[in-house]
Amino acid sequence: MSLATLIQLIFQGLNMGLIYALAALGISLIWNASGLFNFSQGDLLTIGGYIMLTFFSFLSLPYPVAFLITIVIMGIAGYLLSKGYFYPMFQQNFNPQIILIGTVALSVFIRNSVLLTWGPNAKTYTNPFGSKPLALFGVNLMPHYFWNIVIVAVLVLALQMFLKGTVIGIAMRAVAQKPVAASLMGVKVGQMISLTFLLSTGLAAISGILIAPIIPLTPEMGGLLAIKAFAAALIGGLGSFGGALVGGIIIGIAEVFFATLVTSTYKDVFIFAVLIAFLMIRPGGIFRADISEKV
Amino acid sequence: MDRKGLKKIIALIVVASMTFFLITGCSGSKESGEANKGSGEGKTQVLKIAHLAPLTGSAASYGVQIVEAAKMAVEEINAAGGFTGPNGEKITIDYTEVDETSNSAAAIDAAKNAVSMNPHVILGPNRSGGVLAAHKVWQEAKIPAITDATSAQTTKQGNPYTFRMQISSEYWIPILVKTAVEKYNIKKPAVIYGLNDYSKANWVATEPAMAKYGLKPVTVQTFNDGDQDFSAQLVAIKNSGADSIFLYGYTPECGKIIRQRVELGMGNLLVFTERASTDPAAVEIAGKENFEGVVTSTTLSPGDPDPKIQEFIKKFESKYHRTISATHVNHYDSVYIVKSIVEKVGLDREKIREELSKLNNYQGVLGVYSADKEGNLVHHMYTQVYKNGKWELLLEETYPVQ
Amino acid sequence: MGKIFDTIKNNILIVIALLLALIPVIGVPSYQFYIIERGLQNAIIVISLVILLGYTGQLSLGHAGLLATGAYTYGILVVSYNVNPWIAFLIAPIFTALIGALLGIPSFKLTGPFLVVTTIALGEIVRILILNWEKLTGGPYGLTGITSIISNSKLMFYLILIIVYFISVATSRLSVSKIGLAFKAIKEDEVAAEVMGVDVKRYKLLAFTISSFLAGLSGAIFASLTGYLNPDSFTFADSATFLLMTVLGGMSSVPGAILSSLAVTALPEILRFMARSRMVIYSLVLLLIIRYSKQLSSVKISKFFLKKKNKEDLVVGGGE
Amino acid sequence: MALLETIGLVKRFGGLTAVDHLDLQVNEGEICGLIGPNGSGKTTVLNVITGIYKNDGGKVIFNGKEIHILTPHEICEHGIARTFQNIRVLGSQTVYDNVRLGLHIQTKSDLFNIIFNTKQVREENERIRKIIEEALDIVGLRKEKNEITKNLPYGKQKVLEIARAIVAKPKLLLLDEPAAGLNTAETENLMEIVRNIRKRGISILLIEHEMAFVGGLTDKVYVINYGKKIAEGTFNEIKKNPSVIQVYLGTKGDE
Repeated sequence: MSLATLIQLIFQGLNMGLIYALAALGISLIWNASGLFNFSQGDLLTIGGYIMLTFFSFLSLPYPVAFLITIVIMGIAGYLLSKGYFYPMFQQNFNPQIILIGTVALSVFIRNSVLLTWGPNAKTYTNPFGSKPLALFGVNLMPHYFWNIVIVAVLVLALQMFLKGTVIGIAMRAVAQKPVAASLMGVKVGQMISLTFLLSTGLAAISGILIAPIIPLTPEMGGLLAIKAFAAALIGGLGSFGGALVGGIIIGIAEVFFATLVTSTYKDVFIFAVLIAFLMIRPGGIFRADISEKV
Repeated sequence: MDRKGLKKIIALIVVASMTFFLITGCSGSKESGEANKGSGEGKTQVLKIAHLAPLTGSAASYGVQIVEAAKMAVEEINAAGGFTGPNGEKITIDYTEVDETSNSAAAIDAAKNAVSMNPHVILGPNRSGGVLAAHKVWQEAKIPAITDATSAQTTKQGNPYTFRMQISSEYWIPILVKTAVEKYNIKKPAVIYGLNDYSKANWVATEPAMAKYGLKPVTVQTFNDGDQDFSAQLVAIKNSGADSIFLYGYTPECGKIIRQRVELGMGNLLVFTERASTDPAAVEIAGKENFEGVVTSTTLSPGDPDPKIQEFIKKFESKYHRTISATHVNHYDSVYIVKSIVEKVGLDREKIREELSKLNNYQGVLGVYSADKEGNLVHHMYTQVYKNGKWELLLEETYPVQ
Repeated sequence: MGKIFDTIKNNILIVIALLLALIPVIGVPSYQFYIIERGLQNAIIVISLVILLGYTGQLSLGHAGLLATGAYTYGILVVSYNVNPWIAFLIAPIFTALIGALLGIPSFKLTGPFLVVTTIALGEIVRILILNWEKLTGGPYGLTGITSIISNSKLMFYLILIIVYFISVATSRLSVSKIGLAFKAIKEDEVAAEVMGVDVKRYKLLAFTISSFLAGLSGAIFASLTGYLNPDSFTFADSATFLLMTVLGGMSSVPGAILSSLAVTALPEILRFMARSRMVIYSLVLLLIIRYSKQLSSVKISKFFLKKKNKEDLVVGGGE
Repeated sequence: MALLETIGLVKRFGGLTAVDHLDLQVNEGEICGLIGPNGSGKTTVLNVITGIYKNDGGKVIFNGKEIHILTPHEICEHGIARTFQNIRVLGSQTVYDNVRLGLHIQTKSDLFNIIFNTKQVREENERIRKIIEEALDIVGLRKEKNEITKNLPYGKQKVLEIARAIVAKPKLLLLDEPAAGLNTAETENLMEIVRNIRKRGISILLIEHEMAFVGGLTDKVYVINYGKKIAEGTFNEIKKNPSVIQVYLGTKGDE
């Protein structure tokens, strides 16, 4: 393998890896706040992409405006989803496994609603970062590769700062770690969980917006993406933002290298086998997650 | 027994009867269409068509297209007050779409549902898996079914009731290869195909077609439906020194691969692909500029100057505000084929089947149809190239019927 | 009057079985008949999840892979090796049980989403292997020409019904037995179970093995009913549907599992009149059922099926 | 001869040594107490003996056999049963089934017999029913037999856990703060139950902060602090031990 090929593949893997990382980030966020593993994160991301499509492509709003509107709509949707659906189940002490299945059903619902609303055809919109590759020493790189790295890095940093540096963020973390103590301290637990959903769906919106020019939107696209994102979140360490990032990148790169060096047919089998082996050896992931407390 | 216990019993009965009667209950009402079956002259009769299509699930994009095309034909016929049967009776079409959920097991449910409506003809299912899973259902009910873009396997099951609106890949792939060799002078083809029955069958037909010209694929790559990144496969193709790519898959993947090849600096590699890539969605996904020079084999070319086809394209696009794709056109014709047969033999399923199997040089709106031994109906093929944002016809060939 | 109700209540399985046994007699049309057959076939895999999730508390989203293993084992034996269908019908669940036991091993260490994602991964691995092992499985073309265990459709229906009935009775007996109690103890408190002498690993393995056996059995019946197998019938979405059926049935009630399997199998068919929006409505119904599952199961239907002493099992939200 | 013996037992959590070279002995027929201030490592000792934690050094010998290499369920089979500081009953099961769990190792029914509900299973169920009812009589829960456990008051759940432990026919019973959270009457009742259990030939090692309870029951008491043994002897002896008074009784006011 030539050096150029090597660099090319690393960038390709990184590109997909960041997408997995974004979805994994949303999963970790909700996990932290509520101990809920959100199986519908991939589909939330899909719907974010479609809303952007509506405002940017169909209604021809300027990119930044459409971007903002999408995030706001998705954020509100996430907040309402938590307030109206998930939080009441927490409150009534539902078996966590049932709430988890609720997210699976939500994913089926989103997929079919998208199909009904936007139709089955694959949709895409103009890549705002340009659609011509830059050729450097035999390596072809799309401008969005670099932009996505920057945006994801900024997002991760901003999230960290928000959770560690603001009052709301600290309250959220308190809820995540000790819900009972937090509520005794006057933190509104339901409000905080709902806010976390808001953050997470907002994040899904951003991911969807970033992905749409790279991956055409289809109602089903969230499925396979989500499974990789689960793997990324678990390998990185559930609940850890750095872990989501590292896990996503590892999966993206491992996948493309396995497909190149061994076979593309079994690349998903390889990823899943690695995941299982990894969990058996180091159940907490790279950035050890606390797996004993929450279910 | 206290009231609470009574409530429980009621709940039980409700649940038990709900599952029981809701399932059995919906059968009775469907028979009504059949009331007109007797050949009362002068009376209006109803030709029942049930269309099995993947309206939801992963293949939904095809489902919508074929249903639109078939509906358009039905609406045209009914708007003209139906047509006249062999005994002078007026016949209108009752058309129902049945969702087969893009899933083989569900196709059996859907086919059983369709059969329970007692149609004269079934259209679809659209996917080979669905046909293979469900073909016994319409065979047992003795209802002829005209399927669409399925693999050659579907008409090789020895089921005389299955007809296929698709040219065998054993026919069109040699034409595609011939075009590639003779017009584009390719030397080192690479092949990439999706891991589904349909695309796989295309690859199987490709190997011998290439061997005829003494060519052997320099590399063969595969991908899974729903994959998003193809760089591993494309880099392998690049490293193999290929000068061209033969691409078989469903529309979204075809579009993504055609685009990603440009993003990886392989835009100079010629692409020879199939009718899935003629779907406007493929062009949209790939981007017009990345589609330049792509050669496809298809059953309808928007670049065909034939006025009948141009008129149809206009009609379709003004009705559905959507660019036409080759995938749906045959379903438009299939309704007309059925109409023409019923005009001749009336609403007898067995006679309809017989006529379908004898179909010879039927001049459809969009092509000429003849049935072969296995029940394949389409025998006309176009090869086209995407140039300056438009499809240009390269050549037209008709497949001899055995 | 009250006595009659009590009799029904205590013999609910027999009542359901007798009601279902009437179906071939009254001559239900082939379509509805087939849906009921599929519903019963799904009931077997849902009961397998009742044992795994309802009793033992282990969540699997990979059961479609086990269903596929059973279905393909039966299909391949019958089609490629000309094995007698009855013998294939015996081998399929046993082989699936062996594969499924592997699923049990991660459960020693992993819980919650960690285990769930592992089961998804294993289910997907099975599906991709089937898709690509073309010589054996027919790959994307699918496996055609599978002969049914019994060619007479009415007899086939009774065979399925007898199997479902036997499994239901056996599962109910298992539930109140030493093994069932060990399963429930693992679900509620692994440490307490272990300290009281329950070999937790062994019993988890047992739960996965029994569950996989039933999933494989369901798969063999599936292959027998459809006569054709394609990997697209065994996806993650199918695993999710089985799980939803389990939750709707009250998670640990066998009669509940049977009724919910019948209902959820029939639901998309019943909703056919809604055409394109039917899957939206279907998923919306499922969402609502989950949201109100606590109320549903503790107040009404499912509670009915439990003997008094097990009632609390059903309060699906019964704490951790 | 000692029924249970720990020799130089060590358990560490990271840098913290929770149990530090501890030597204990419980003789057959004895009731031993294990006391010490909060966080002194008492429960950790029980967790190591029952195999929930693996020890980092030393030995646990039970009935002449090294049991620290065994898993908890194997240790249970060897004849050690226990209760927990924070009750670990199966809340959503009945009282009856909770006790039945204690009979797990003595129930012989296998899958085949269960599925076909053979005579063997039916006879065994009958036999088990008698044992369970007898155990419920000892702790006075016969009336609540079919109650769902989490609906019982705290005190009854505590004695239920004891009933569950004794049906396992242990040679040694470990009780972790059995009297905590009980009122005076309940404590009196509990002492009576414990004495009854001893009469059945079961030796007992108990952790307790309630000194009247310890004093009224134990033959011998071990006092530990920071995982180290600081005194042993009868209750009356250690009561006078100056180091015990210093580290332990000084904190008595907290109780």
